[in-house]
Amino acid sequence: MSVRRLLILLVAINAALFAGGWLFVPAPAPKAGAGVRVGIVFDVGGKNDKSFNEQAYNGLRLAERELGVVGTFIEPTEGVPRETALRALAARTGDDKLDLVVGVGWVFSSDLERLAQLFPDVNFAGVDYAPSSGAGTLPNLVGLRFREHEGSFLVGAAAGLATHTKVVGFVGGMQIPLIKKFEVGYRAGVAHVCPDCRVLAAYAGSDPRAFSNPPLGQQLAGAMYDDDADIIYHASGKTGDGVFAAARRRGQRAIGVDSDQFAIAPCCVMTSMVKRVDLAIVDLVREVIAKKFRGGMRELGLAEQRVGFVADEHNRLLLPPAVVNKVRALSDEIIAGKIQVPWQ
Amino acid sequence: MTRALAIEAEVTKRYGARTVLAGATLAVRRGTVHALVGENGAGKSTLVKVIAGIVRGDGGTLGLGDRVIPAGDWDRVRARAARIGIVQQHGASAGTLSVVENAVLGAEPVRAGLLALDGVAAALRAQGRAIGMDVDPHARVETLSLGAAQRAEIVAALHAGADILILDEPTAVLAPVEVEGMLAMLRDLAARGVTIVIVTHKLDEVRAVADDVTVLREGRTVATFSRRPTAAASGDPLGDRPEGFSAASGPLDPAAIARAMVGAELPQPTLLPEPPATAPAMLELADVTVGTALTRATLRVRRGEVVGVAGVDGNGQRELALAIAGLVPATGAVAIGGAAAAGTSPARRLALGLAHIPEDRHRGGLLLDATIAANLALGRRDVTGRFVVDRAAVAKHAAARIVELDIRPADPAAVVRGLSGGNQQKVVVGRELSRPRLRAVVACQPTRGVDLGAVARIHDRLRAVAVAGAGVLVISADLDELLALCHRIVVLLRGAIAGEVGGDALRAPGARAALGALMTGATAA
Amino acid sequence: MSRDRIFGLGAAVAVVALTFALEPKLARGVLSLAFVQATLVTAVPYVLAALGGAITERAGVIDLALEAKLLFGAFAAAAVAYATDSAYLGVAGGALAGMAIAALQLGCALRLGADQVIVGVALNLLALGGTRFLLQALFGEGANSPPCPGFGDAILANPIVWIAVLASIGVPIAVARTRWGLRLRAAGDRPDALVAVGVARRPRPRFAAGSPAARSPARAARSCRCRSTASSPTCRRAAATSCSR
Amino acid sequence: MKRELQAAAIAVLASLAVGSVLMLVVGVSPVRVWGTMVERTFTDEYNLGQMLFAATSLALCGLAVALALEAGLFNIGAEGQLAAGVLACSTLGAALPAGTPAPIAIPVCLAAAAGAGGLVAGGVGLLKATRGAHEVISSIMLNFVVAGVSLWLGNELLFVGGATTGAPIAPGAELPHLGLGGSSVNAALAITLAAAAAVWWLRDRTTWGEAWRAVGRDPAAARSAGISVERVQVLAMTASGALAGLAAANLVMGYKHAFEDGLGRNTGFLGISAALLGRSHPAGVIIAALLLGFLQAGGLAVAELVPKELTEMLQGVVVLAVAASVPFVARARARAPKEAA
Repeated sequence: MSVRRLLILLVAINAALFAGGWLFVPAPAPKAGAGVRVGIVFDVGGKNDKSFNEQAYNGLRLAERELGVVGTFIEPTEGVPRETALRALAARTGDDKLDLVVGVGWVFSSDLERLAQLFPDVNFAGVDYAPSSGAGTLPNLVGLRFREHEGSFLVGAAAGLATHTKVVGFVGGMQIPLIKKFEVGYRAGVAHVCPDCRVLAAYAGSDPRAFSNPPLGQQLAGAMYDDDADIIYHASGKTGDGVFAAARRRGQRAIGVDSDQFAIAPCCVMTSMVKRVDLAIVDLVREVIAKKFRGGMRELGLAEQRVGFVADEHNRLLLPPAVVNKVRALSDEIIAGKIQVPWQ
Repeated sequence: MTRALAIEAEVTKRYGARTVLAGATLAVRRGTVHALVGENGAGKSTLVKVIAGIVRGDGGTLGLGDRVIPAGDWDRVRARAARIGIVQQHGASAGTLSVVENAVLGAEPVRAGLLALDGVAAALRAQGRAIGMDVDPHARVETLSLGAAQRAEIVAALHAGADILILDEPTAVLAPVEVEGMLAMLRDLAARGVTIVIVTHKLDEVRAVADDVTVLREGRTVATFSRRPTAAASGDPLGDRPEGFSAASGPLDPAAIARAMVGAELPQPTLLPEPPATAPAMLELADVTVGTALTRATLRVRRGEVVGVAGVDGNGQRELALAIAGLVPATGAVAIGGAAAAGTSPARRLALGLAHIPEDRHRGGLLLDATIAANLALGRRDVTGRFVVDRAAVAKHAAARIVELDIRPADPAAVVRGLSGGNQQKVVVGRELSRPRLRAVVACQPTRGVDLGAVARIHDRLRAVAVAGAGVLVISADLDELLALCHRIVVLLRGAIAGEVGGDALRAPGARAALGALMTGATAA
Repeated sequence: MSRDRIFGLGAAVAVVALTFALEPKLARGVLSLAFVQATLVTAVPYVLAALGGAITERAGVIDLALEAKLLFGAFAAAAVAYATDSAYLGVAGGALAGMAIAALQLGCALRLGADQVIVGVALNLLALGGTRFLLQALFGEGANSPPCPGFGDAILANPIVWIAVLASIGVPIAVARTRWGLRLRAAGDRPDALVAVGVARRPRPRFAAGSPAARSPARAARSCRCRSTASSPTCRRAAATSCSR
Repeated sequence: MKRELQAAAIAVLASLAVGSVLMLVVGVSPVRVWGTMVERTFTDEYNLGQMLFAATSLALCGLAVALALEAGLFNIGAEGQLAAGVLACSTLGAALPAGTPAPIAIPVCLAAAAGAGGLVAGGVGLLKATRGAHEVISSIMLNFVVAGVSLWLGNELLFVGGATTGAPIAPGAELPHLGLGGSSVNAALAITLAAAAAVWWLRDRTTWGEAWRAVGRDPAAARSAGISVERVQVLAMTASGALAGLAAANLVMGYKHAFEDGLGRNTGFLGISAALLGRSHPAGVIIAALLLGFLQAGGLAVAELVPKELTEMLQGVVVLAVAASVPFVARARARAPKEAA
């Protein structure tokens, strides 16, 4: 085939495709609803990561359903400056203008600070936000931080109370301060109820893929179970699937994270440390609707009922009522300030 | 009806804009040895490749037996079916395969799903022994010297049992004794009815073995010669020429053949006067040892002297050259222009005034995908300048070398891969022998696979640098070349210097025999 | 060479010994049956992918697209197993997907003459987004397929482990001792040698290199299923992201 | 030139067609998506700036890969060299006294970035030259090592305030932004263009470049002509790593102004595409980097219309289309005169 003929053919194909799209794909109807507009930028895990991104997405859906807001979102690819995605949402004008832009993940922290200064009339929020050193609080930026260590303390206590071997495990995803917080809280919880218990800890890696490596999770957890651990808590995103698989294989117990993960392995998930990103986002939307949005850090923990542990009819067989009661008591003590949970 | 002509070809072939074969004709009688001669770039290799189906012709016809096929429809599968065997100039063996694996490729004997090679290996060994070419069937080809690899291919081609056997420069890398053995074997095969086409440059071989000769020049057949000059009158098939076959013809006269090849008389080489014994040593080796391939080589080349290294290929010549150039780890002392060079880098040795023409221009001699100019300036900081390339100087250098050696095409921007072997070799020689302040030259097989005209040019350059004051060491498997160039000839045998022939003895009638004896280890001189 | 090998081996042994000395628990773990099993299961994808790569390497094709074959293979294995409810059909699907990528690769590299390295890199890029795109299009989710049947946890009952074992014995034999292997090696080393003996009809060396190579990436494709089935009890983790770079 | 234009036209049209098919599959009108993509990238200063910003890092990594490729080395470790550059540049930048003037701070930080990348790659070259270790394997393994060291140092020393970000660099070390709607594109773009020019000059006009290409084409011939193959390998890898490390200037000095774990992740790998797309020529690499940058920035601009996977796929499609169209055009043109005859 000659070059000219190929070029003509390609032009024709493109023309046909364009025309086909033009003729047969209906233009998307503009989203109705005069309500508040909310945009979310997810972390690289994407909105279906079964972890906090998904929780945030559920929050957006909830707000759409219950509060009539109009939601939009971007899932940036790895390597793309995430700031561009946030900025794309923040810079919308006219009918598209957003009232609240949320960045999900600690990675957005410095980008949010910069954009909040650039777009003073847009409200911003960061999930797992960590302020850059020297950055003050901004009137239009809310930093959501969860006291995961408190929830981790409770599941640690549950593990310490329920262990038969006096050895329990922790599998983290990427080794970063945020995840370290889970481990520290968990260790404290175990030690509080069982001073002579041992805690084995391991991390899945040093980059974000550590949150999506089930085979490695299974290996790490398997090694811990072989070392006499009988309960393992994970804070490792999808890598946790491997932890559950190891638990199932050996008939041991595991503890889920972020959302109630009982359904993934009903045999083995004793409880889960839940982090209600969804509710936190709905709270923020409410504030925006009520025009009560105020910048600053929000520390959300047990007292605010935004972290906690799961004890319901599903996991009753795995989590004895006696343990539940003791853990609830500890929860009250933390809320009352009688126990200080360390986090680093 | 079986026609007397085994091959009757008339072929046109172009590569891009370049016409390699412009209706070249070839008529080969059945059961004869037919020599195809011509300078490099005349189209000999291309013509036999078209006949063997390796290269597709652009036009013309191939008459094979009683079939006439358009040259564009012929391919290797059909040629194989027609029992045409070919041994190519640079070999077609896969280096990582063993000799026997290469030999069976395409017709592998299989037992229970696995290759059954033992029988073929034994047969190859026997075949080799029968014609005086020992081959190790299980050796990996890349571990063999060029000569050994070529021997293996010839043996394999014979083993395959071809009716028409085409040999492209088969003797270029063989030792004299092997050449004799092979030529005898070719005659023997022809007597048994095998038709043989041999591409060569060497006119004494032509005279020794060929029944008929076809001379190509610039893609055309310019002359044919026959051992039987009266054949035309007695209905010789050569008389039955295709259209446009307008070549001269005559009996086998080497001088006439040479004239036809180059289109002019070749100048007679003049031997250089021997330098005085007091002339300083330009290249000195003492007890140079390279693994087990070269042991305690001691050698001295004086200013203005040309010393030859003879020997059957694979007896340590390659290692000797590499050790002098610093390209293999070696023990012992090397001095270049009086300065000790043992243990120094190749660059340092070149800086001391060494020039090295490597054995194989395709393996370490040239950047095949770079231009003539770039190859001529490769590593030549004296031409390019130290850091920023002086492009005017590079162009000037290239132009000078192109004229000096008659490199064709005379285009500095031409890519070397497209050049004929002889012109490629001229590029290597041009780069190496134009180094400034030359003290010592190591030329390893400087004219292997190169046509007569180019040989003359290259020899002239080697003599010129000797006259200019360098000591020249020529390593060659071609005894004629050494006899034409050298003041002394040393012989390498199994990695050691077995002896030396020089002075009057070298010009005496028995020199050739004496060297031959040294090369095979029959006597120690 | 041999001295280097001894040195390398010695260094490796020293590192391992030092590690064990510092962490005795580790030694205990390594000597356990569970560790051997885990090693075997972890090794399977590497073994299969490496064998596939080795075959193409011998055929003179640099297979940088192994990653793409693994990714698409994993996707296809999960999707087919899910759709047909058969782990065995999933395996077949994975292998076919690998072959499809190989065909695309060959089409570009051999028929169109594109650079093998570029094609490999491009296919890997394509696979990264493509598998997620397909997951999104078919299952409405960008990371995981729904749970699908697998081979269970018992290593010795896992056919893929056996395939890996057999392949690691069979492939070297096939390369060294069969007609196919001989031609494969010849193609990789000296394509014109195949033309010269008439195995390849056309004097176009790359085609000669292509013909055996065309079959071999399929073998690489086999590795797709390992990630999905061997290393985890179900194909659920045939996640597009399961491969490390 | 005509040949390149034809190949580019074929590649672009083929990629357009494949992309359009994918868009129809997800039920969006191709005209709308392409239109939006072009419009939002080229009419919005900010998006244009972000495209240039992305292209800056990609071009530097692409130049790094291309330079090594000239010497016959496949530097697949630009990713790790960049990470090393980020680490060195940001730690040194943060260690500088806050009042360090720009004429001192900027060169120091640039040198740190280039030096760290060069050191990592130089090690790969040294291993290759002295031990014969294959550069692809050692450089890809060093990617892991650098990522591990970087995170470990982050956890131990650098991260502040429970985040994965380090202390800010001295203000003097910050590269000025180029405006463009407040986008991140900064003076590193100029550095990149200068680097491309330098690479071009080095490879086409100096004896180093000649030696590198000689080694890349045939190490045996180069060695026999007196070129030290080992030295070339070490030097070429070091220079390549230095270029990849320089990308840290764009990311740290021009954008984040602090150490951040994972900054520029994947850029090194996409840099390989840029080098291959650009056919190893500095100008080609710049164009390829702009194209990839456009796909990234444009992909985000249409994120609400099509899933991100689609734009990810498009990068692979474009590379594949260019790879296939170049030889197609070459062959078609070689055939053409014969058909006419």
